[in-house]
Amino acid sequence: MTQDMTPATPREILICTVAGLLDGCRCVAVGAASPVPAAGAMLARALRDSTGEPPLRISILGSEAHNFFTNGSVELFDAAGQGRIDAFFLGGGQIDRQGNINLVGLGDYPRSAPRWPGSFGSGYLYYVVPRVILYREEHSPRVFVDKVDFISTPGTSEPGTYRPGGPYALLTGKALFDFNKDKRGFRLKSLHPDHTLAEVTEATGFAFDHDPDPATTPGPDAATLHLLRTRVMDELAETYPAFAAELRAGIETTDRKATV
Amino acid sequence: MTQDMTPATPREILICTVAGLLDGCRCVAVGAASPVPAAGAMLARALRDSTGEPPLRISILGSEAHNFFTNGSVELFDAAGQGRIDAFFLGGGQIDRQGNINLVGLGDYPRSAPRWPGSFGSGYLYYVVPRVILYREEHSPRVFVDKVDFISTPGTSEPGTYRPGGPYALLTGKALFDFNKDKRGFRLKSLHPDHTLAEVTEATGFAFDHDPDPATTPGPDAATLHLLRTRVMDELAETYPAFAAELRAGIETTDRKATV
Amino acid sequence: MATDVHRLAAQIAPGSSVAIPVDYAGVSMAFTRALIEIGTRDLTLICVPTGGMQADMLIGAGQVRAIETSAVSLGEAGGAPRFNAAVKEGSIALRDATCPAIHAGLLAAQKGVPFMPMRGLIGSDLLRNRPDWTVIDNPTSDTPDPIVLIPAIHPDVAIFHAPMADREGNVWIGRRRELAAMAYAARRTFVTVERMSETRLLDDEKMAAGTLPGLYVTDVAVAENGAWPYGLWGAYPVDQAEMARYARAARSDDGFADYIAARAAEVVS
Amino acid sequence: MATDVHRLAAQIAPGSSVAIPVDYAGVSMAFTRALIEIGTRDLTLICVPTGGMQADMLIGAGQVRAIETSAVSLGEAGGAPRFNAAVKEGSIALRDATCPAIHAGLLAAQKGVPFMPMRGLIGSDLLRNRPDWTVIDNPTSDTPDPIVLIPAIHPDVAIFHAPMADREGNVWIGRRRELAAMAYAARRTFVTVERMSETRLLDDEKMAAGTLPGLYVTDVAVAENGAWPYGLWGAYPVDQAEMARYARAARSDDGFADYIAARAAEVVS
Repeated sequence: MTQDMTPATPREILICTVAGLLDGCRCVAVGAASPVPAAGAMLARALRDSTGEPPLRISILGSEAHNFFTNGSVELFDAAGQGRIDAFFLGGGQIDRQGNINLVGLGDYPRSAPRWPGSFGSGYLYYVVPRVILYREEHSPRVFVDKVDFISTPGTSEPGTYRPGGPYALLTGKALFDFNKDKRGFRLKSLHPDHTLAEVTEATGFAFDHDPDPATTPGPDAATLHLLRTRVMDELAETYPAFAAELRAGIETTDRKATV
Repeated sequence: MTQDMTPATPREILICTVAGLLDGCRCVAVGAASPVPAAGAMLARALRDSTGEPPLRISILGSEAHNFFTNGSVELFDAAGQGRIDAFFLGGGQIDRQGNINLVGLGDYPRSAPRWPGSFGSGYLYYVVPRVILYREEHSPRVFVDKVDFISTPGTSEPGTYRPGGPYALLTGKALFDFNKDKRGFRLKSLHPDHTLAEVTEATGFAFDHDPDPATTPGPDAATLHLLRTRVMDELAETYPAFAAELRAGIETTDRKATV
Repeated sequence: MATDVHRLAAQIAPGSSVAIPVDYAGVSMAFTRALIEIGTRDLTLICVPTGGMQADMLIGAGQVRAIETSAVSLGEAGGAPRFNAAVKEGSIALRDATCPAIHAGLLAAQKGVPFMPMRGLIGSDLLRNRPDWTVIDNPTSDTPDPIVLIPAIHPDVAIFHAPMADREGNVWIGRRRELAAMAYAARRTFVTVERMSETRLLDDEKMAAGTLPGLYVTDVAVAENGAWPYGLWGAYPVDQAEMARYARAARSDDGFADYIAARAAEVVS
Repeated sequence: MATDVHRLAAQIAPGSSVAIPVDYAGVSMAFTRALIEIGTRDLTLICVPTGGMQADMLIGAGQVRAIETSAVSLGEAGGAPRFNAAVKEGSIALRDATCPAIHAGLLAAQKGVPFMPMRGLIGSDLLRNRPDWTVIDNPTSDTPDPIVLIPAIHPDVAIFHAPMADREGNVWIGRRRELAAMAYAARRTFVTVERMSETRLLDDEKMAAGTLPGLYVTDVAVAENGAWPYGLWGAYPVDQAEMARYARAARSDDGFADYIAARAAEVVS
């Protein structure tokens, strides 16, 4: 089975990276419009099942099939407050050096222009979920800024503030960072294949720690990639049909390139 | 139909009095072990239906058939806090001059002897339900005391305390009282038929206001009594079969006496 | 049946605060259209906890004075164009929140208490812009512990759409318990439903578990497809094409006006 | 199947705080009997919001150190004899409450906040005897407004009985939502059920509305008639004769011991 597989696409590497970040979690919640995080969570669940470890519970908000909550939309927040949600994903129109997130808009609040939808649950979940994974595929200086225009939710809190949760990792289309709470800043953990430190430094509007020669984000082993392309792809197709089709097309393109 | 009816029994007069106290209410809650209040509420509902007024909602706690709550046992308290419950009934092992209620026991707390079950919801409902009707059939100095041994819930509150609710009436086997919030005490409203002021004074362990010549608690008119003995009796028999049978037996006894 | 929805909408006074549910919970778009035809003004919208096309249309129609929300968007169809324009123009008062803060405010009303404590928020610009949210030092803690108090939210009206109701006004809401939370907190609740149930919902233990009692329901009207173009759980999906059509039209004032006029014409014809 | 209930009961550590439901909501008497056979000591009972035969038996068996409750009684069968005797002897610590205060404490735990505000209580001897309840001046009011704060109740364990569960640990609780409230607040939840459902409860929208998700359920065991002599809503009524038999027996220490021994013998035989 492994011989005839085409190599992992960049998206597949992102999905596998997400799955790795969920190691040891019991319960993960994913926002409705987050197919890559959802795929990563589904992959983590499938890997868990294949090794016989305790199952990973996934709740995809707004989904009827992949949502086990029965107490209305408040239940995610309650469960998070109870410490039952180990990981959650947040994006952001802007994310700054200190891990502050802006989901509200640019310019002087309240008359933001452009105005973005709003802060959703970030003003709570970022504080109480232990592993908040910041996921934003676009890696550019307009997203990763030195200081956000509006703090929907801050990356760190003053000592004495109740804050069991916070940023755990930042995953972009170019790199993976982790977050140092004490230094209040990000540290480059690895560059995705075919991306360079110089490119990432230029695309990031804030300073970050890094090794002189950063590691490369590892790709999946053959078994993981197989699981992703079979069971997880089927699960994805149910909830995110357009995304699953796109993912499949990406694999085929890579395949054609490989055989040229 | 009215000619051949036997006169109202003392219990029936109590039930009709309860119905009268619920005049104008939209929603009434009744404790599980309170057949006379429940019968009064059912009668009030039946009367309301016969005149085409807006219906009276009744919730009998612990009953499956006569309970419209769907959010667990907390919903009564929530609804009361929202101002949706107009009337509720409370009893009491002791009730004192100021309307304080003891449902916990006699002697020095915590080692009460006897110990009664406990305060149930009284420490909340007495504060927030506008018409709390105190109902205790036994009218004796051991129940109606000058000062309760333990205040499960107080009759009145200091100015500035949130207290939209409180005692509205005290109904016993001998008499009906109302409550004067400003004077913090009861006032005899009427004596039930065949009871005297002297008897009630002696049976009450606290001082109360009264007219020199108190009124007599009115009995029901023929139509009301008929409704009680037909529709309400049927409804009662479903939820309180033993009580309904007892009520029926009482009517028959009166009937026999009347025909002797 | 359109008349019925109008009977409900006519009961909303100008200046009312109106609680409306999240996209997927049961949005009464039939009610929205009736409100726009009637033209009820100066509404304060309380999105539970986020808003979408319903909020955007009422804002576009100039009927909204203020909005409390955790977000407004059209989901897959993109941002909410009339909301975004109104924010830019400064023509509506904004009370930006985070989802659980709105739930907390409604819960305080449900419980009959003046406020609910809530974790999070400290250090955010949400808190900085909400003078009605108070930070206190947790009185039950021995060590300093700042915590936010969210005041009770008492909507004048709650409005939503559900699969069915019975003759007593009991409404089947399934596991969409935010609809119950809205009704508990609101002074009055108006519900549109796909159909009336001929049996009493509380008589079946399975149905009862997902039923909002009539105690909380002021009035009900039948409005088939009443959530359209939103979907209704268990009944029909979102009409994404119509959402996209609206999203395109509403980019401009004129486009929005045309869209509303065309919809109104359809109803009349 | 008795073994299964024992497997659950064996997971309760001595000294645990244990949340148990009101009479009519689904009392796991099967679990109670297993706890008595195992002899787990120093329990703190949290009655949600009142207790009955379950609390009385555990107290009679000398396994209860403290109890938080709004009442303990056997309903129509009268007062709770072992509870009343223990109160008189001062052999259990009492935390007398009023129903909504217990709900408030559990809700605080559900919401992940340290306390819930609550109306009422001021001027009562309940409040006077609860040093853990704090009165503050409402910080959101312009005028003096005393209000009680109830600290969060985090039971170590919640125990109840329900009609059915599925293989994922989802439990059908119908409209008995206090059972969900207990589970949300508790660190671990053990459930006995009449039977296992072969279908997934969340797959049917009607069942889902009354289902507690497996996320909150630590372990499930089948115990037919597991509420007996209490009833189970929708399934079987209270066995009033057995309740009365217990009430009579438990008037004395010896009578109680005989009752327990006789029950244990029945199980063995």
